[in-house]
Amino acid sequence: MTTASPGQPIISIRDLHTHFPVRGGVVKAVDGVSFDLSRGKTVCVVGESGSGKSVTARSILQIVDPPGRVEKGSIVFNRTNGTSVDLASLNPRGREIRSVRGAEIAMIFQEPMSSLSPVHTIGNQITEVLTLHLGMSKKEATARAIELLRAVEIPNPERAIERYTFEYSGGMRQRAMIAMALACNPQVLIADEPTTALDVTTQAEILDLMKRLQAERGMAVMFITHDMGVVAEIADEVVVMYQGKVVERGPVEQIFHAPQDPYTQMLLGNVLKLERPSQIRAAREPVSAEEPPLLDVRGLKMHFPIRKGFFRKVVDHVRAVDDVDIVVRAGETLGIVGESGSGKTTLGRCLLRVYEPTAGQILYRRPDGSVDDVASLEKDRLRECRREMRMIFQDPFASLNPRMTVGQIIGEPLLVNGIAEGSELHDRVAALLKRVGLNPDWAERYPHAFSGGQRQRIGIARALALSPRLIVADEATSALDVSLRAQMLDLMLQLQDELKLAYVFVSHDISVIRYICDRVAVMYRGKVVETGDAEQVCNDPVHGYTKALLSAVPRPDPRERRIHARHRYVN
Amino acid sequence: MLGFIIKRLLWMVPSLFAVSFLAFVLIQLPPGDYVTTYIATLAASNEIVDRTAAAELRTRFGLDQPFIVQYFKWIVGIVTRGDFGLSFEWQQPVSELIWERMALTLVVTSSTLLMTWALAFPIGVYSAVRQYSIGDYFFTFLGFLGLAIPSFLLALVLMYVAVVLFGADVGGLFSPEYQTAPWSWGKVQNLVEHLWVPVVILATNGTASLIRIMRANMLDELHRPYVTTARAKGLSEFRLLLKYPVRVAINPFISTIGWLLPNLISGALIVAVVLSLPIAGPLLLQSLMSQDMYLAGAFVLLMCTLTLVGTLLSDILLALVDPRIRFD
Amino acid sequence: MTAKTETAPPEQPTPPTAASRFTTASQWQLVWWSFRKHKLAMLGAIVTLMIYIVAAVPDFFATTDPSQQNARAVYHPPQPLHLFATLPDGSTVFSPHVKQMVLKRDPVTLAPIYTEDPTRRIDLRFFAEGYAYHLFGLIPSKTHLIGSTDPRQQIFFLGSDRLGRDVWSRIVKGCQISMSIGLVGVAMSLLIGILLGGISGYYGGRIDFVIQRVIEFILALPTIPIWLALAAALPQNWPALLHYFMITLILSLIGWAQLARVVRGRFLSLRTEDFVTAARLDGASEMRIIFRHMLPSFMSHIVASVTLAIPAMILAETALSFLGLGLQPPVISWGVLLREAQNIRSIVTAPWLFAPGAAVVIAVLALNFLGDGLRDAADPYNK
Amino acid sequence: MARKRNNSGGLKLTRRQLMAGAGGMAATSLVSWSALAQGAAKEAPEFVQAVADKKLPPLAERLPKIPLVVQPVERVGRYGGQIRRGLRGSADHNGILRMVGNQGLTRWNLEFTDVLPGVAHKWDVNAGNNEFTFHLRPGMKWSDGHPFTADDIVFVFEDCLANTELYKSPPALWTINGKMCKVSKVDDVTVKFTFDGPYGMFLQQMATPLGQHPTLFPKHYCSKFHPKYANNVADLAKAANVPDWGALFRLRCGDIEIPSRWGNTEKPTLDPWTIAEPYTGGATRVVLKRNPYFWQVDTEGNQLPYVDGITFSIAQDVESLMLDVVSGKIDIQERHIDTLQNKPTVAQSAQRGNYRLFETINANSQQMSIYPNATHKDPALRAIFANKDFRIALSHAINRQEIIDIVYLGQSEPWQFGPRPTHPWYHAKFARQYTEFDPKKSNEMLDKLGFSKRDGQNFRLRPDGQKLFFAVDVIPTLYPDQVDALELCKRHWAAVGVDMKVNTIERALYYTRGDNNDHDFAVWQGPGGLEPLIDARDWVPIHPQGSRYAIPWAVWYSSNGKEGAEPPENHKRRTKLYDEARSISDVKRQGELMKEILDLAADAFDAIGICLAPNLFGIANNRLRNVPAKMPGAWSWPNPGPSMPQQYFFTS
Repeated sequence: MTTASPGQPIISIRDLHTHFPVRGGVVKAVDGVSFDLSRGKTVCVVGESGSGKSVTARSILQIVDPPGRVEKGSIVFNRTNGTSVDLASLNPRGREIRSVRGAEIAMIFQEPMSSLSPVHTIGNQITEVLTLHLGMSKKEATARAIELLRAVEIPNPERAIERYTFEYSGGMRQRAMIAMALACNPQVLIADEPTTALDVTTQAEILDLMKRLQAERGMAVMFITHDMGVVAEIADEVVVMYQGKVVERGPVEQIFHAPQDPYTQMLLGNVLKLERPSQIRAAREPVSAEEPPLLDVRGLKMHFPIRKGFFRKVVDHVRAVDDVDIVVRAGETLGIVGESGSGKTTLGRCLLRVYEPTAGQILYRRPDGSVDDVASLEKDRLRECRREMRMIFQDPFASLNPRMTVGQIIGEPLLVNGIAEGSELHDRVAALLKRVGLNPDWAERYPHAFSGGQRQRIGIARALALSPRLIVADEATSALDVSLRAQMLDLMLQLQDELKLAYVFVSHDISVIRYICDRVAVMYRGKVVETGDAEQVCNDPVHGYTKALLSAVPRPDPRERRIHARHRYVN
Repeated sequence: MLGFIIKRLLWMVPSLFAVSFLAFVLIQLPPGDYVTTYIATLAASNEIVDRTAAAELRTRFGLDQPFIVQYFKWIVGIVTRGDFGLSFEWQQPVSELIWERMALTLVVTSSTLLMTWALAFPIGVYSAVRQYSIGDYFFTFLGFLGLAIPSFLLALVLMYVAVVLFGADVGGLFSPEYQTAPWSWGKVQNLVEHLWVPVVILATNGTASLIRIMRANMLDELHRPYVTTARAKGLSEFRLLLKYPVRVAINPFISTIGWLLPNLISGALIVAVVLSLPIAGPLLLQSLMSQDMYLAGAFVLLMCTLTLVGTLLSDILLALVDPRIRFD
Repeated sequence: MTAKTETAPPEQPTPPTAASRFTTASQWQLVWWSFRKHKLAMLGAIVTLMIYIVAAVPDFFATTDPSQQNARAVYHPPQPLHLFATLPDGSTVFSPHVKQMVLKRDPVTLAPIYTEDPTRRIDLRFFAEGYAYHLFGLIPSKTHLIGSTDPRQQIFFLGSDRLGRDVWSRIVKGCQISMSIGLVGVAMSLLIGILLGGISGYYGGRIDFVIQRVIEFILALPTIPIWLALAAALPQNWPALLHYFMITLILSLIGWAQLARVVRGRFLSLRTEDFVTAARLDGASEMRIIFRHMLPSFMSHIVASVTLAIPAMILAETALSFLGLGLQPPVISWGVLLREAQNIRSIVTAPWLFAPGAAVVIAVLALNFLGDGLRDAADPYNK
Repeated sequence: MARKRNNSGGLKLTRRQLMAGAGGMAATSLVSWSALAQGAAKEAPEFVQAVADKKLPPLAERLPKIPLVVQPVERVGRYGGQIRRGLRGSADHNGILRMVGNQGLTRWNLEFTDVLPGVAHKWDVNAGNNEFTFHLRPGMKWSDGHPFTADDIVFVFEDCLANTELYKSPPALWTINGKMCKVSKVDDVTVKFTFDGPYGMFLQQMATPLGQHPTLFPKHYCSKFHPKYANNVADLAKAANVPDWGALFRLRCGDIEIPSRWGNTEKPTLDPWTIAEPYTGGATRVVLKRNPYFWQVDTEGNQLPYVDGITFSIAQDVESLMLDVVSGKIDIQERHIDTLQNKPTVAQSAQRGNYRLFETINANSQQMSIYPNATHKDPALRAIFANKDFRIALSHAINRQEIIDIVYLGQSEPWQFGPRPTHPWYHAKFARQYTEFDPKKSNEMLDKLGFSKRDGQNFRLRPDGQKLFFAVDVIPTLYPDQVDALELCKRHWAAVGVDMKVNTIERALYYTRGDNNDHDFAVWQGPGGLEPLIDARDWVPIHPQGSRYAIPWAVWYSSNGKEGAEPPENHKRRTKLYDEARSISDVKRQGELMKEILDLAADAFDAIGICLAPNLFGIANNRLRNVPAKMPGAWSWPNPGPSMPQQYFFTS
């Protein structure tokens, strides 16, 4: 579509500084960043949270949230017609930058739900751009909007434009966002983690779509992500950021196969580490299948009633967990994998009877060999069982009471179960902190003084406090950056070795499952569609859904681009 | 949606019965009855009601009957004949008395409402957008000040200042020559001239709290991702604010419109008493004070009905403006 | 599942910006630190504190017995406090005093006319001896913050009312009732609100349904007629203290239903928080979960909404008093004082009688600023 | 007010002039009409035009043959202008009554000492003092031009007051010995009232507001709502949305003291002005316009009233009325604003508001009567309160001068009870005894009474060990000055070791407590200063609501000994003397009886007084003339009505 001189970058960022003045100092979110975007090419900006990649993207359009502002540097935008403008020098509220936004440079965001207005129809939000920049009449704009929705493969676009954001599914919302961004045929598309909030299969579809549209329109794409797999899948060039600075940039091939910077190397190392089963696990004796199961779940159902009307009558049920059988043996790790809404988290919580299961048995073998059905236990007996079955939560922030010290949090189970108090409690808490790799002196601190990874360690220490036999880990590493993820998993494996723990590991992340689990159960719409040895399920899945799931996961290797050729599961 | 509305309407029937009974009990609670207060009122100007006359009044008003009989008669009258009874004090049908005052009540309260909104929305938005600016501090301070001054105090002082220093004609809503004149341009103008004092006083308080709410709502919405999205589209700041965050921040207000309905009657009560406004509030107050049972009962019942209808109306309105609720 | 954005940099022993005390700072310390940055709120806090000190020991701040009438000082205008006196030799010394004023009555209009007597002044001193009172109702004392050196000489910083009672002393005394009525009223609505809201929110289900309907019903009742009816229905021969308590209860009727809704909402959302689930899995009892884990989480919000509810109570008391239904003289509250000033007579002849209005405005402003600041600082973790 | 009357007395009313101080007397006389008729009778300009247009009959046809000739207070006035006056938010119908509704068969003179001809131009009374024959003015007309005759009066009594559907029992004023008077028509202009027994005060009662029934209901109009004359009353009631014909009748024709009297523009009256904009629940003002058939003329033959009309603005709050007054938006007002405390404010604004102050002579005797309940339910307290020495001790403990200086702006004198000093029946002992401030004496007496022991707070203890304590009921919203005065009393009594609580209560409760005899002490204004025989509650225990020192005794009296408690000899004797004085009309004899009553009352010392009720004030616009500089203020003399507002006029 465009025929500009190929040599000249469309956007050229030089020595960009974006600062956030805060009380008592300045946060240099972007600290001297330089790179170029070229027509028809995809540049992936990669980095962990807080690296400044998102602020860089927003700096281009001058839409950094206050009090942030572009302090220094230039962002030269070279148009196809030969004119250039330094976007960094424009007034952020001025007419000039506004005529660039949405028309020549468009942007899409991470959370399509919250990034779209909840009270306007999708059509309204798309036509708005058209009338604003292209001066179209309402009618023309509507026709064009339908066309756009069709282009992003939204079925029945005539009706879809009348719908509201919340009526769309996650993937559809992101498509609508893309349609909105493409409305004025922009020359540059900035995508800020557009697939992070999506399931892998949906992510694959969106990546496909973007790739196709880019090819059709010859846009320059700046793609921000923390996922090295996605980078490998789509990038032409990669910019690696760390603490506001570009640590390395280059063609994708070079970054993945000949990284220069130690940070890039570390990042890739961590990613690649998770591509294989854990070393620790590999060194272990396999758990015998003959051993009596620690946990034997039979026919477990968890149905949530859907109530409607004034009298809250139950009209239907959400079958979150629907007739699930799983077995966990002492010392082994069972992975439960699935996409959002598959019921895996509900299943994990049912095991400890956080929810009251609708039907089924959860047979738990006590150390003395007796078997209790957790699903129907009396209060006191349940309490005893819960001492042996513990839980680690996904969100390291929400799962720790911010109003209690770390010592109190870890000591709580010991205290309320009458196991220890006073100085004994203090000593045991110190020991637990040490065990999870934290300084025992930190017991007096509050959770807000700790980083995410440290908090997750505190969560583990709390789970360990009662010397459990089984731990249900619900997405225990999803909230962590990739560099921390492997550390955390290694810690858990170490503890498993030392304490003969069994884990039920709930995750959506195949690489994490592969890394830590002995066996895997794949869940889809409340049912377990496939169970088996981790190696077997991850490498040679049987069920169609598992195949689709696995093939949609992008591999962190630009030489193995495969999403396009992925397996598609149609139920 | 229709089923929902019908169900809510049906639910209102027992509620109204309960409320009407409660209203009746409340009005009967204070010691004495209408005749006692009537005697006491006249005694204030050394006027004397004969003892037998008092007894006769009680019989005539049915005050010598048991409470439950009085209630029963009243409610049967309402249900079967739409008859709310006779005001003891005025010997006029209650409904007539209430309706007489409704038109001006609506004028005062709705212009107050309009003024409140017209002031509070822009200021609230401004305060939020320019958080911690001089203007924000100024309006915040002004807002709190408006909340802090008892309205009756403001009314009295403002009235005195207007009358004595500016020679304004404040008591009431019309100049004498327009009191009973038919509606004309002159009369409307005259009304507007009189209206500003009560409206300013009444709006002061409401505006102050509304600014605070609007500001808080806006601050919640201003940093939402969808605002950034809109900004990335190239919308001007003004259009952007108006179309997105303001639109969402306004929803909580729409849900309070229903709550304003009963306020139409009782909202301006205290100020109306001070300023001698011929609206419903003072009549309500007077009927409660003099235990003019049927009049007070009708007022309370009317207000409860308005509350219930208003709540329903709010829910419907909210569903209309907020698709998230409509499709829930 | 989504990857949440993480604010803290990875794996550092402590966040680099945090001072070491930050790491062991409890919720209240964090609230305090965040609150401290609010200049207006700090001012509000200081003024509120001062007002409550005055409310605690009003007699110490009063210059005259607030019920003491004085035939020779009816509608006495305010006497400004002079801190320095000029000696005959022209030098100036520190000597707090006020100018004495003499009353004459206009024979026709009956209006009191005060003329300053330049030759006579009333010397003042700090911690002067004055009328006897009981500190906190227990400790007998005669000491007052400031007073005339000659106890027989009355001084009127803010003038006097129609009976020659000192307005300043009455404001100070009224402070006690008005400020405590807010506090007690809010405490009562808090009690009911937390109890019912808590039960409703924590247990949910049928109890929740019933309580919700009750709350809706109460919110549907129009406030003013109910106030009026209840206030008028109070047996008037009750002792003043009981009467005061009942008025407070009536005022708290406004607050509790709203508060119960807030508490319920908080409980509902907290019930599903991970850390509450964790506590349950730890084996903590229901009571412990509520009081150790859930309640502290919204205590600061409650404190903030309570602070914002007190001024509403104070204003409600004045409104009720205006309608003649609140407290009655000889009880002294700001509402009672304002009701006495609430006439053209005062505006024309004794505008200083509106000083209690200023006291109300100051107290309400201070509490609002304080509450606003507290609300902003209430959740130090969600920044 | 009427009680049992059973004595007969003389016929002729010859009271002396009681109030020498009252200014500009409006002497009205029966000047021969023929003398005036010769001069061209003058009427308001609006009527001149109407007559010319044949819309109105000529003046001579509108006036009765013998009109009432009014002597203006200052001078003959001119026509024109609208009087502006204020009403309070509600239940203020009597505010209109006082201004315009005083057209009884008889009327008061300005001094409140004698009755003068009103609607009746003369009357005869028989020797038995129970037959009263009134001669109406021939040719007199209602405000719609319909003749006013004896039939109208007969209609009022036979069809209205005697109708049990309309009046459960006839008003007490018209009954003697439980029987209503018989009213018969002698001829068109003569009507005779016959009572079951002698009625010495009848002519005076006819001049009070409650005595105006005979002129209230025009037969030709009100019979339209009476089932005896109209058979469609049920339909009319339904159409008017009222339950029965009784309610309809009251709605259309009103009654003496109900708002609807002023709510019907169609109802004909005999008043100087008639309703143009009615007094209803929704009204913001009431407007009255000149009655073209008004039956009074001035000394030059000009038909009254001078002023075109009256506009009553309705203020919801007394303060906005005050504001109207001080800003000059009111032409004449005393009602609601006349408290002494308001006087400085009103006086100071006189120039700005362009008005002057006039004085109203307080008809009350005592500004604040403190009634100890001598019939208290608790025997111990009853014994204490009934002890005269205890009451004397309390009286001596009060520093009356201080109360007068602070609360009453120095405008009064220490006082107990009885007719005011200007009244011929003034009783020095009853009025002045025990008023000296003498705490020493008080202490001695209390010690002697057995209250010598004191508690930790220096309060006296009763012999049974309880604190000497009582509560005094007072209505703060009605008489705020009394709360202030009581606060001072509290301090004075505390100084002699007596503890008292100022029990501020709501007015309805005050009445309820009184009816149940629940009060320890109560305070009220002491009436009867100018009409000691009409309102004698403070010296004779006859008023079951007002004689608060012994309500059961008053109930005993009013129920003829069936209910209540029998009073002691002293009190019984007083009621007997009172009954006698009421039945006769010989003023001299009345005075003798009264002296005996007051001697006994002074001896008993039932209640404690503070000070003589001070004179009050009103304002009149400087342009409004013929307003007396001084007039009585009472309900029996419903000021300013008897000063004849119809002869007020505006200077140009």
